[in-house]
Amino acid sequence: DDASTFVYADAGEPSTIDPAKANVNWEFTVTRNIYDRLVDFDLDDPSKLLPALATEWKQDGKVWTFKLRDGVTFHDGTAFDANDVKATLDRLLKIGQGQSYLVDDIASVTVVDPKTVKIETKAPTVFLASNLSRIEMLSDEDIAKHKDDLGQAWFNENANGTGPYEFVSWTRGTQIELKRNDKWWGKFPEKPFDRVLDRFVTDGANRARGLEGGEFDLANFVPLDEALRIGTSSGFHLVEGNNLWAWPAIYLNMDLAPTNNKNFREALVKAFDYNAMVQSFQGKAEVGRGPVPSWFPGSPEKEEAEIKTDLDGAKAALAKSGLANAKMKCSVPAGFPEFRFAATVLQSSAQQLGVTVEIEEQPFVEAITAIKSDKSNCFVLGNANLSPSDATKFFSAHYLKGGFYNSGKFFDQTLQDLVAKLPTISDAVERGKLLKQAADIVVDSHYIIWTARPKTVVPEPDRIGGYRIDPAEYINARFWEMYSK
Amino acid sequence: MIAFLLKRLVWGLVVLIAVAVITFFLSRVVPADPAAFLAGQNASEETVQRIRVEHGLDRPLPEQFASYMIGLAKGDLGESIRTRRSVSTDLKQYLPATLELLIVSFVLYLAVSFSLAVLAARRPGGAVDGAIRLITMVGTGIPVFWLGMTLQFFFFYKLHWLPLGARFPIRETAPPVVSGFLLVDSLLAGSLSAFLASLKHLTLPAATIVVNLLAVGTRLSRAALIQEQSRLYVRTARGKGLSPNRILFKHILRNALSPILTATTMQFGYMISWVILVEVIFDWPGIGLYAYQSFQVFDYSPVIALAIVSTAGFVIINLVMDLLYPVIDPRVQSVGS
Amino acid sequence: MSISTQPTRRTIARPKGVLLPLALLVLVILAAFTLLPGLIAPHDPIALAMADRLKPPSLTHIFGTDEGGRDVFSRIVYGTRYSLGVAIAIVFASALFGVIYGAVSGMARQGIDNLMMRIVDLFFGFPALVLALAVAASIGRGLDSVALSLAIIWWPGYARLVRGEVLRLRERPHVEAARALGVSEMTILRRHIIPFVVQEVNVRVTTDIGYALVAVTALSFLGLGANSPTPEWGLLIRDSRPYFGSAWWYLVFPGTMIMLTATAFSLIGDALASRRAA
Amino acid sequence: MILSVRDFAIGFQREGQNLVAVDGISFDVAEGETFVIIGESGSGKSLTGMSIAGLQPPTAFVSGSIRFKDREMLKRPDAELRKLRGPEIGLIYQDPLSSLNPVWPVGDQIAETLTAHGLASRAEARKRAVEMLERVRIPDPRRVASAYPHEISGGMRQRAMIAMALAAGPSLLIADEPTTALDVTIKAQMLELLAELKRELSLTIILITHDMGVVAEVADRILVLYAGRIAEVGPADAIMLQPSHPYTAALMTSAMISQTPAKQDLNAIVGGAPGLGAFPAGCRFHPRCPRARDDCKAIEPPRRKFGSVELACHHPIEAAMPLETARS
Amino acid sequence: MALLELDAVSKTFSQRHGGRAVQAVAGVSLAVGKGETLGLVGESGCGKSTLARLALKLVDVTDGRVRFDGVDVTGFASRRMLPIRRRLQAVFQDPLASLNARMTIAEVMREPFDTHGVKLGAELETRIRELLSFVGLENIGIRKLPGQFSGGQLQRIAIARALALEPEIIVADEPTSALDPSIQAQIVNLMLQIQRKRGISYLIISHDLDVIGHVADRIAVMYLGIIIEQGTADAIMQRPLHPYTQALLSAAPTLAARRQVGWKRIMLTGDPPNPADVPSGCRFHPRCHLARDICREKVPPLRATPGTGQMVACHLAPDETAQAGAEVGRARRGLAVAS
Ligand SMILES: Nc1ncnc2c1ncn2[C@@H]1O[C@H](COP(=O)(O)OP(=O)(O)OP(=O)(O)O)[C@@H](O)[C@H]1O
Ligand SMILES: Nc1ncnc2c1ncn2[C@@H]1O[C@H](COP(=O)(O)OP(=O)(O)OP(=O)(O)O)[C@@H](O)[C@H]1O
Ligand SMILES: [Mg+2]
Ligand SMILES: [Mg+2]
Repeated sequence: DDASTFVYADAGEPSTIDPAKANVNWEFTVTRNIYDRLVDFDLDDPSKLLPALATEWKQDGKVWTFKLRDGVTFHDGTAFDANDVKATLDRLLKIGQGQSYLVDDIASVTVVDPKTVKIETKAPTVFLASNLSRIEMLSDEDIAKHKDDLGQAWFNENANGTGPYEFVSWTRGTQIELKRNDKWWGKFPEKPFDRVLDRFVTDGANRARGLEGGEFDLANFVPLDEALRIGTSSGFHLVEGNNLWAWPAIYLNMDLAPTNNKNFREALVKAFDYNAMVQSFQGKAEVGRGPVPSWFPGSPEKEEAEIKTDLDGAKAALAKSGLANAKMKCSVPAGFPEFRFAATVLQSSAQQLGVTVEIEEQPFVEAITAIKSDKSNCFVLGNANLSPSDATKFFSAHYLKGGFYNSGKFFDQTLQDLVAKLPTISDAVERGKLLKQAADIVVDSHYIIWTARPKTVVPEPDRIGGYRIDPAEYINARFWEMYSK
Repeated sequence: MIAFLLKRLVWGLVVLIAVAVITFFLSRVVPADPAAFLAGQNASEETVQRIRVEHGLDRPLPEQFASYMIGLAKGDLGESIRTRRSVSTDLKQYLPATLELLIVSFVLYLAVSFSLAVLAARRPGGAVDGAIRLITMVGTGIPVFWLGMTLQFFFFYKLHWLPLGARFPIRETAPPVVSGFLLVDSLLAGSLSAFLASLKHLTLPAATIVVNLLAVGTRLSRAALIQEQSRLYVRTARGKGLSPNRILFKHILRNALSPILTATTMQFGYMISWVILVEVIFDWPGIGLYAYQSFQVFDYSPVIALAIVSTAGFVIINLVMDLLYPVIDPRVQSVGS
Repeated sequence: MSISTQPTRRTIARPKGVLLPLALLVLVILAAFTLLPGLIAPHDPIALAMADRLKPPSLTHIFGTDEGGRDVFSRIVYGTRYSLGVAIAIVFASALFGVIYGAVSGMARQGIDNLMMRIVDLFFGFPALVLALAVAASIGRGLDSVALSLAIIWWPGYARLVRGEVLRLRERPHVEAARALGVSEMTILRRHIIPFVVQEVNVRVTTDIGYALVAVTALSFLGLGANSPTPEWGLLIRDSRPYFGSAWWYLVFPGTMIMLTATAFSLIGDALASRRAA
Repeated sequence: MILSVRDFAIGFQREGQNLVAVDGISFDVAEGETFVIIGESGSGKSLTGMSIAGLQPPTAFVSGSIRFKDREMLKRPDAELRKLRGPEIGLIYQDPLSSLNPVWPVGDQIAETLTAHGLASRAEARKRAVEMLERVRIPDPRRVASAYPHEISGGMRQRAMIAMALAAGPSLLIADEPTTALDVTIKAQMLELLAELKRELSLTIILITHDMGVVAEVADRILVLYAGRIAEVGPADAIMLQPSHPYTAALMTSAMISQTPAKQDLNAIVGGAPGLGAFPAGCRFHPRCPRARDDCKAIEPPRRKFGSVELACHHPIEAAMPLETARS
Repeated sequence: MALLELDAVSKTFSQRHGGRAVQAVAGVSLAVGKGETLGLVGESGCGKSTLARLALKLVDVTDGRVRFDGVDVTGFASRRMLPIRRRLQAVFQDPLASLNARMTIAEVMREPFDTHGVKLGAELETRIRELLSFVGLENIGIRKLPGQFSGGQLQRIAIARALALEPEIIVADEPTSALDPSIQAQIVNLMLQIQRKRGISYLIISHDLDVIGHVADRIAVMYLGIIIEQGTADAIMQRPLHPYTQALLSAAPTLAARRQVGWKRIMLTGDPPNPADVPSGCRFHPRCHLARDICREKVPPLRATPGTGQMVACHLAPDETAQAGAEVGRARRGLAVAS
């Protein structure tokens, strides 16, 4: 029974397993495996969409039509149909949390027949199907049964999906247990795991040590040094890949002195020791050239200029800014050594310019509140975008007014307009051009220091296989693809 | 007696209210927004605001305080934003784990520190005493968190003798929850192997807590025993021709109990503090870890609840100790100060 | 008359004989670390040297290097100032406040004394670290707030000690004698009570520095204390945690340093106590 | 002779120096007598008394010989000495409150003397304890037996101490300042009690005190210690009424306040007793002695017989000194 | 007019934790005249020290008045007491404990001058040396700490300090009881010399009848918070009238008594009573061999006996006690006892 149990060391305990509210990685660990989505995408080429609960789809201006798969049932035995899709999307938009931002351009959802659903968007968007690859489908009966609070209480700790794994139990503080769904419509590999234990192991060092000691089969957020060491030790192999998350990007506060000075920001960007960062990732990283990584569909990255440490340029820029001996404060969310290290590098680079950087490590909420309320000049965070191919969602979170991650309060009207226009353009080449324009605006503003863009490395024990890195989501296991050897 | 008990209970209540008031206001001074956490990273400002209203976070502080205190009086410890459950429900879940750890550590501490102190006090200034003194002194200086990590490193990572953390082997099924104490529940379920497994998981966290307590406790107990040894009644006992062992065990020990008890009460306070660190390091699913994780996202209620619960524990321990003094020492009429 | 030089029972040399000089040596070393870190530390504690990342102990880096290639030994040397400095500051501040508070309480009328002691009792009713956590969190992170929060939970111990001593000393014949002489209460407190109290407090202060050090580093470890790249010892341990599997030295040395320091202060406190008892 | 002490010395090591507190004393105690050791504080009275029972401080050096009932006490393992304490030698001290175990009922503490030596079963020992309390004239002994030391008065406590010392039927009672902490009225009761018990149980008593009144009342023979040496030893009457050693004489006269006319200067010894380690050369009393000459400063006076007493003095008082200047 | 006068003073201590209140002193009147020595004797716990502290105004009376040189100082605050304190000094029982262990002898000795604003400047040391040699301590190291001196020396230092401001009266609470007998005599002599040279008054408290009998002009005997007998030293020592005084006198063994064959002391039965639980009627009745019904019921007033001027609080004195008193007095002095 041991071999058929898969133990996953997750970095935290879900606060909810409601797909409409799930926010963080360890919540998705559960929802992604219990529920299915209308479409899937190829992890190796995110622009390529794959059928899932929907077998066909097409866009016609503002209207998208999805044909649904036959014979799919929920874990409780009820059948999946178009009503479920409508109820799910309506509920999601009403709650307005979690991943709802990915589909917030939906105007209405119409059930055409049990196997066909029509979705109308506020404006034409080419990205809808791609973004729906992140939206989990619930059962309309469950929603109806708990309609008082939109099922918020119930879905928080219960689950009934159509997905490869069924929810068994949640032992608070310890683990969530799942079991394999034999009746799943999809295909399991040769020796799939019958039972999955999603353990909550908040301490990164403990995750690493447990993985190495064989207590866990896989772990997320293993500190890089440990991941490389474990992954190259005997009995393990390394799985490498790209993803959007976890590049330490330093956001500079556009409102608070001294970072409100563009020349000053330029000085910081130029002084930054990119090499140190790459070295800290033991060479498994490259230096970014702009907001959109090269492997992202339509990325203009290759055409962008390289960003390099240029101390002379930095000094010149600093001279232009007229801010000698400036002091600034940098907030870092606690628990991410790479982010902290990026700030340390900034500190030591800035020192060469005579600029003092004070680093303050705080819990995430406190750290982001600090910069947003102008108590801090900079903030270190990875990028976040759950959409595998829609850069506009990414831009709006990071660079548009009011975006959650736009912590330094960047604002540029041209960029705002560009981002609004992007989804309406169906020609990929044309979109690429606009994307470059948008990227250039961000680069030129020196709003961000892209410190390094590391590869994601995950040590996988040789006794198991099937793990792949999701480019849009940081280290999450698709349990249905995993198998024991 | 009754009056004394009543007085102590009222005082305990005052302490509890004070801790509730202090932690409430302290926690609200923090410049962080738990609603933003709850809403999620991509939520709109309206959503965040809606959540603030739902949780009463938009109301003025005195009003929040009033409703918190009213809830508290009814035994309602508020709601955890992080777990989206009522704190009381969570506590019911996490408290047994902590209590199990505390009780096991405490019993272990008492047994070992007492034996060591006796051993040391048999020959003050002797080699055994010297060794124990040195060990306890070093023990007091060991940072608990560091010790925990070091023990993990050796006993799990290097030697593979003991588990890394948690309360029970991951792949095995824990016995059904009756008391919440795994040691008890596994026995109730009639499973010796489960009992041993839980004991194994308890070993490192308990050892971590105990080493530090032990150091301080043994020092104090030893000092108490040695001080008692210079009392005149010991001379009398020797004059009666009693053997050193009899003098130590029949005369000195009983007299040294009161100071040892005082030290023990103090130790309990430390233990409650250390338990947070130990739970964090050993992924021990108790209230320490619960509160720490909540604290990380500025989820206030669990933190206040931890303060209240641990203070209540402390108050109760103090009360029990106060009641024990007269039993141990007939000179103490139960008139605590 | 000659006397046999054999004692009736053998007395064995107390360990203090060897340990006390060692403890004093540690103290001297710590003082040197605090006052002249630049002379002792072979490397810059802050500047990154990525080429030397996570190197095990060697002749150039006797305690190895950290994730930024910085010399762990140098970081420990510079960190003395922060860790030990804050611990000392906490204990001194609490002792100072506690002495004043305790003295006032001990000399005051019973009603005021009662009230003042109730407040102290209140502090004893709380589990200390929990309170310190709450305080530190609300006034913001940093060594200064750790210092403040620990001082807040630390002073009541002194207040209680001092008040007890003052009450005890107040009844002592030499105080009664001074009073009969007409010496004013203030002078009695200053001249006939405080010097004896200070003697008690000194012992306590010395031992407490070790405890305070452990407490400061614990809070730093929980992320409430110093900020990177301050080489504060507790923070070093916190930072070392992700690299534990690959860089044991990074964890071992700062922890050992805390242990050594705290033990040294304990030993010296013990010696002071036994000297006072003698 | 029930006890015979020869060349007994006891000392301590302090800062590498050997400090001799009691320096080569010899005396005998006859069966049934009350032998009193007097001397100023620090003269070594308690050390001598305790050493007789084998209770010298563990850090002390000893030499010489102490024979109790023909058994050498000094070089004997503690386990054997323990068998004597209780059944053979009883001890009482001053300050009965702290000399009793505060957390045990008085009766149990008395009974323990018996049970620890295997002389009686628990129940029997308890009964005997009550009997002993009765014997030391405690009214309502049953109640007192179950009382804790702090619950009874000082006089009762000292009686209980005596009961405890005598419970196992020793023949020798060593009493180290048994009355010092007591009020005069209680002191009188205690002396009376001791005298009665001595008669009833045919005890030998070694009494240590510096209270001349007590000495006057009970002593058969007296040993005068000065700075760790014997000044004079002999029958009580000789020593008290016709002291030969200047120190003894001074002690006696300074204690005779009631014989001195009111408001007149008392016959006081000048200066104070030297402390351990500060003993002067020659006769140790010479700096305070009105009769001191040069030889006293240099030569240690040998022990010699002088009438009925033995003394160590170069220039003893020859004739009987009129001790009495009675007020008429 | 008396120098120090206590007029029906009482002191009640309330117990900390609601225990019964202790009336340590219950309506005591005493007066010490100029140049006079009043001796106060009594068993431990009878309230002697409390009385001394009341006289020194170290504690406040619960009831009654304290007068100094005719001035009612009962309600005086410490500031107003200051000039009085210059004339009223104290010596305590344990000389080592009553000197600050961390102050040198020089500091100890200058404290009275500093406290009372006496500026001596360069003369200070000469004055201190003078005082010390007056109490028989020539050439002692005044930079030493009290711990380096013997008990007798320390008591001399304490007396020298009390004399520094040339007081008119010294209240001495058991000034000799902590000392060795040979040293006691030295201190008694010293105190007598001081009185002869300076005409000072003493209130001397002791439980040692010998000492009190020797130094006092008048003696007051205290029992359980009240004065039960009072009179001239001669009268009290030679013809005590109260059974308790008689018991006290006969209980303390003297060298002289060794000679007295056939003499029986008056033994008190029982223990000193608990001040928190005062017996009815005559406070002494439970221990008195003469006690009868009236003693249990009625409190005997302290009244003068005709002739001697002795005051005694006993229903049966002097008629039934005079005879025994005289015998006790004779036995004490070593005179033959009529059998
Ligand atoms: N355990 C000890 N260690 C060192 N010195 C000691 C010890 N016990 C006694 N002494 C010293 O030996 C000397 C004699 O002590 P002892 O107790 O016999 O005196 P004493 O005559 O009984 O005096 P007192 O009347 O004060 O009881 C003293 O100077 C004392 O300081
Ligand atoms: N500060 C106080 N608080 C409470 N009770 C007190 C206090 N001082 C004295 N007493 C009580 O008052 C009574 C008389 O005490 P006091 O010290 O005056 O007696 P004393 O005659 O001097 O005795 P001793 O001979 O032992 O010195 C005792 O019962 C004592 O317990
Ligand atoms: Mg003695
Ligand atoms: Mg007194």
